[in-house]
Amino acid sequence: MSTIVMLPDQQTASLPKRSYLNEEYGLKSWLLTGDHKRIAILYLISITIFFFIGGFFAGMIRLELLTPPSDLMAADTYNKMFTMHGIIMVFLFLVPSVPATIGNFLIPIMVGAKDLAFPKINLLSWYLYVLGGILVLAALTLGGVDTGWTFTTPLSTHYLNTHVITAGLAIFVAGFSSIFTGLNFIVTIHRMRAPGMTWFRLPLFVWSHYAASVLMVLGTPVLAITLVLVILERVIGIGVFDPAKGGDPLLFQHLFWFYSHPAVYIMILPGFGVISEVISTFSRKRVFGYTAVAFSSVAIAVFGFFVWAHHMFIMGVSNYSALVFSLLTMLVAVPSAIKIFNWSFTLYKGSITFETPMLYAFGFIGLFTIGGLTGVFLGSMGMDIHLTETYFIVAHFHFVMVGGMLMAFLAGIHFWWPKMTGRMYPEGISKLAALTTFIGFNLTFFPQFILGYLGMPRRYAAYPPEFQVLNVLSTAGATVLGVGYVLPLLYLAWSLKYGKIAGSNPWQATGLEWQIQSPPLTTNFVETPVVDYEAYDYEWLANKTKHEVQTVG
Amino acid sequence: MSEETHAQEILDTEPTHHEEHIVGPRVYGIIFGLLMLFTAITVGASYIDMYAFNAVVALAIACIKAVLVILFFMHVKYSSRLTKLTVAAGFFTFVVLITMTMTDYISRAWGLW
Amino acid sequence: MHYFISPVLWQFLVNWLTHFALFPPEASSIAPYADALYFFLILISLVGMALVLALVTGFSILYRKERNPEATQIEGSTLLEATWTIIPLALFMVCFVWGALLYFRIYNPPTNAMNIYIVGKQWMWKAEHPGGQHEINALHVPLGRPVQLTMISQDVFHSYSIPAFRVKREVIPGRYTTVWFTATQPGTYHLFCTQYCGTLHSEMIGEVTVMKPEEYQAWTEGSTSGMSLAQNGERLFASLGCNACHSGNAGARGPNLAESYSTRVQLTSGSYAMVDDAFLRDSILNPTMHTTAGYAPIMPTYQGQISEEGLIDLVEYIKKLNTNYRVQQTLNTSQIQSPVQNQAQSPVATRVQQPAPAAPAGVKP
Amino acid sequence: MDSQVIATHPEEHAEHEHSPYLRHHFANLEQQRETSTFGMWLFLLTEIMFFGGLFCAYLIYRNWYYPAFVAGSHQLSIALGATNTAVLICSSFTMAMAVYSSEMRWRKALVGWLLATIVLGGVFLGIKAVEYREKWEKRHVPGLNFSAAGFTHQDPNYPEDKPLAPDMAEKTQVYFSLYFAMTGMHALHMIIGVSILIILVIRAWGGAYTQGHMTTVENFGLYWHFVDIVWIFLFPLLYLISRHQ
Ligand code: HEA
Ligand code: HEA
Ligand code: HEC
Ligand code: CUA
Ligand SMILES: [Cu+2]
Repeated sequence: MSTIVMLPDQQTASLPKRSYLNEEYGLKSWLLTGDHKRIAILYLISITIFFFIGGFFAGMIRLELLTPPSDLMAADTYNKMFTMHGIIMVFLFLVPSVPATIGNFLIPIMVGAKDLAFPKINLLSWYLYVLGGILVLAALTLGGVDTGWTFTTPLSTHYLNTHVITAGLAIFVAGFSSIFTGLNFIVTIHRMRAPGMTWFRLPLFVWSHYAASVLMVLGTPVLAITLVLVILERVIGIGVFDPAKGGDPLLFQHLFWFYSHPAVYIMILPGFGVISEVISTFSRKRVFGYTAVAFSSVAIAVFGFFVWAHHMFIMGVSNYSALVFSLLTMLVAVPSAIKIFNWSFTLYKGSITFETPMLYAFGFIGLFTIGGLTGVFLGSMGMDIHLTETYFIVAHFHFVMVGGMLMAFLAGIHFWWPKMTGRMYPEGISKLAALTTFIGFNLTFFPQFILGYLGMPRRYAAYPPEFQVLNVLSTAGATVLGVGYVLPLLYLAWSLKYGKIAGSNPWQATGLEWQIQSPPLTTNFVETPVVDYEAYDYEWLANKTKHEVQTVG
Repeated sequence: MSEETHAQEILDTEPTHHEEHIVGPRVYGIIFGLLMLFTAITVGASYIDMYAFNAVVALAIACIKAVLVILFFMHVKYSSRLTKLTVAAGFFTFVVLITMTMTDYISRAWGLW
Repeated sequence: MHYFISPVLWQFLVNWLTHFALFPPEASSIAPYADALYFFLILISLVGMALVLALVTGFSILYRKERNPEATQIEGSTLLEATWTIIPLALFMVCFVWGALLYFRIYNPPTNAMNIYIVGKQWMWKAEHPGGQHEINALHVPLGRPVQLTMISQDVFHSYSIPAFRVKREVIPGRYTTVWFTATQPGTYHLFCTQYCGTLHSEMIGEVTVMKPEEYQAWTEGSTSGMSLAQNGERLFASLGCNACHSGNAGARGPNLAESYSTRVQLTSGSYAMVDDAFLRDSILNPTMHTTAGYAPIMPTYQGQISEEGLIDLVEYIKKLNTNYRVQQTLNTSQIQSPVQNQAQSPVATRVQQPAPAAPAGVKP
Repeated sequence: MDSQVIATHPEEHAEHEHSPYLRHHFANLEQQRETSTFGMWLFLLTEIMFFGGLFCAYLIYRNWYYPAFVAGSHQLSIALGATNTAVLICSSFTMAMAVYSSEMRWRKALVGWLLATIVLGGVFLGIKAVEYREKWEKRHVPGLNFSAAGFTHQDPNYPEDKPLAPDMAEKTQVYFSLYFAMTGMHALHMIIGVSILIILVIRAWGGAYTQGHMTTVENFGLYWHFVDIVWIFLFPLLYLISRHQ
């Protein structure tokens, strides 16, 4: 069966007269909107701002580490730098990155609904995010925080006189924003599916967001209460984590990582969803083993709750307990492997093209595999003793978070940019940007694996001179990487006005979102769609297009 | 409109769809009485020396009370499978938190290091 | 890995990697084990990576649009999927078992290890040798002898890390943690604090010096403070009035502490506890947490009255009550006469009336 | 479906039977109701985990410092605690009845039951305040004015309680930290609940929730019962530790 499709003629296409973008005008129509698409755009703008703020701190970190002594800034300034970098990047950028922007925009459309189940709560969630962001900035301008993003007690509760409480509140508030997003997604996916949209017709993007939402809803409250306890301990000195009063500081670690390990899957699962869509579209093939990919997301979500103590192997947890957690860590790595291989085999007998989203997706596969496999190094308890708290970890999590999720985010932004704005991004320069980030990324973070094995500790403002060569490489890479991230900002902004008109389905993709105009109407669909085909059914699409060409053309 | 009815059909086959069930004052009254009774029992039980079982009994009674509230006051008994699953998922994760943390605290003294 | 390759090749490989600074020196008996696992992990990662790369690039070339304009739809393949579930699972299980073995090796000190105490505080490392040598941000250890570090923090979490030995352990407030190693290469190595502990975290560093046994002997003799830890402890024991109850006499209100170390005592709860360093420390600070069977919980708490160093002295003293510690300690300290040395033959029993020396080192002001 | 075709189609609602409560993005009221109830349940799920962290901490320290927990628990007034439990159960009953009245579309009854719930909630908070004040006077507030002195010698009010050794007495601070954290969080939920109830009463008086659309009352009921359940656990865990000793 042929799946060749004709692209609609781009030159003659014009932007639709009505869309969610021009339904209403004025700042108020944006700030009080209930439309999930507008909220997605609000999120997109705000997380971009915070990404660049976080990126600025990354730049300062790398500049300081150019030379061994702490000469550019004092040690406490450096500590504030990486703390702000970690907090902003994790809580204000990566956690909401794909779900709150792309997910927010697409999940209702993908399930065939007019909006998320609770539009007001969706808006509230954005306001909470902004409030959290403002609190972080307040902590920053008041003088900064230097706890590290992990808030280790008793350091954070008794030994620092920086703005720990403000930062704690910020994360508390931002956490609720993430809870509400997750809650909204779950309800929407359960209750708002269009007729005929059965669970196994859902795009994998929806599945992975479902899994991530479960983690948000069940994990984040534990972080919230932990932060409340930290704040109470700091403000009035109750004795829950304070060893001097009989508390156990390790309990803080347990509670913190009970959230923060699942949080790393909150950060990666939506990215998995993006990759499934992109790979399928550009190889024009159904994702190989749809069910396996869908269920591996769910498996990651469930088992993600059982492995948190692998962050505490050397911290004095019982050795036997460590054993159990290490074993489960190995188990939770398997579903990720399944996904990687399923994506690889999706290419098999496809008809592959290499547009920018696809390049980012390839980058994702390579870098996430490295990051994930080094996660297995860390999960192997004996090895973790040597590697923990060194640059090996820094490299590991940047490979999964930046090489993985950030690449996926960029893939997704490029992929759905035509849908969100109605215009194409410029293909040539965006390919260049993708390549730049890939090269810059490897140059920045690969040397850190070696540094880590050599023993260079993380969170060090000054380091022994023999580590300099690798650090210089890393800083050089970061500069390239920075350029790679500024480029999309520029050309995507440019394309808003000058980009080619995209038409409703520029990629000839099968998802419901591609069957409506771009940018979509405020109500997404003219009438409730009735779904009678599987996800990624390119034959259905080919027939449909033929049909359309006959009747419309 | 045919499309509309089609939609309706599919919605209706959703397994989680259910008829509204109104719980009356009689049931509420009975549950209320039971809850009060169990409160009295749990206070009384705490004055009896049952060695390690005091805590077990207290928690068991609390669980029974909670289940009564959940099933009847919160109508879970008459709710969809989805609601039941949701409640179960919450308690499951809670149990994971407790038990997995306990694996550490219980086994810390094992061995000799 | 060094079991499989010839020793010469192994040496070459290690030297080459060290020379290019891709690889820290292997200076402890654990290091080769850790590196072996590291190489194994790298190996499977390379295999996995190569596989994924081969698949992705191979398919990209074979099935690019120009070559394959028409995609063939495939549902999936249970057999293939099972394969790539089971093979990684099996490999990961190997990583788990291997890692677990290594972990227990690193965190299970041999019984004949010599003990050194480490106290971490913002932002320095204090090492206390049983012979009374004190070091700051440094550690001297003999070559070829198992050394156990018993560590505690005075304030926040720190982490004691010696990359060349491939060992590391968190140093926690309120609880002893231990780690051990046997140094195999003389030399000076980095000592890092690897848990973020506040402003000067990156300056909480030092040097570990591995010395040949003779040099080490000379060093211990040259740098003694004159009083072994146990001697300090003895003075503290007297000045804090411990011997009022722990006199060792039959009618004493507290249990006899001599010979108690490394035994199992029964607690009032009926369970047994091993008397180790942690138990001794805890008994002094939180006596009611595990009351010894047969005794009333009358022992006062010394929480807040003794510094961590003082506690270490006491622990060391009670430990040495096993034997005639004076004989032993002469092996570690030089022959300097200490004031208390000739005061009593039986270490515990007789010194109840001895006037307390003015503010011994370990007591908090 | 190509863009031109879509753009000329205005939004059409004509064929839906239209209820004033139906939000535009739902197909029908049934879907809307189920959706908000499910959302409420998910929110309660997060609440379970929120209190879950506290319960986890409680469990660990109770095992570690059992005597201190016993002594701390004996300082609480069982009469006040039991009364409060009863008050809260009553309020759950009145809340359930309010939902029932809403289902039956009895406006006055709904307002009455809601008011009863508010009163009971207020009584609970009042009693809680009395208890907190007593804690303050006894110097049992960790961090602010805590003193373990009361636990190291015989308390004439509790003749059966043996005094604790000083180190264990200090650990009562952990007990009271958890006591205040747990009951404080619970009280906070009560305060939020009562505030919402006040709004509900005003609206109900105006005739809302008794014309077939009572999801809000129902969902609030779920919240209120959940808060009740938390207390059902807090009561034995905090007040009833080994009263026989
Ligand atoms: C997006 C975020 C993300 C993701 C997805 C992961 C994924 C994983 N992480 Fe990572 N991790 C972090 C973010 C993330 N991590 C962060 C931020 C930290 C540090 C926090 C801090 O301290 O500041 C951290 C720290 C961290 C530690 C603690 C280290 C320490 O502090 O001592 C550990 C230990 O086990 C670990 C393990 C793992 C494992 C096993 C996975 C697995 O899920 C990975 C699974 C994936 C694969 C395994 C790759 C695919 C597999 C194949 C292609 C198969 C190959 C084929 C063969 C082998 C044949 N991580
Ligand atoms: C989403 C998560 C995320 C992202 C995207 C990044 C992105 C980057 N990170 Fe970050 N990182 C973390 C999460 C993340 N990081 C976390 C959680 C920690 C741990 C914190 C802790 O220990 O508490 C950490 C810690 C961390 C460290 C270790 C600090 C230490 O332990 O001492 C380093 C060091 O190299 C580093 C570097 C970088 C670099 C070079 C980038 C680059 O990818 C960023 C590139 C982007 C830009 C450069 C911005 C764009 C350009 C401009 C705005 C123009 C101006 C440019 C310059 C001034 C150069 N990060
Ligand atoms: C008022 C009397 C008293 C004083 C003073 C006292 N102890 Fe004790 N100690 C006891 C009693 C009684 C026990 C047994 C009950 C218990 O474990 O609490 C005990 C138990 C111990 C144990 C555990 C013994 C075992 O092996 O079972 C150690 C160790 C100990 N004491 C050390 C000290 C030290 C060190 C000091 C001084 C700093 C000290 N004690 C002061 C009464 C005392
Ligand atoms: Cu001590 Cu870092
Ligand atoms: Cu983790």
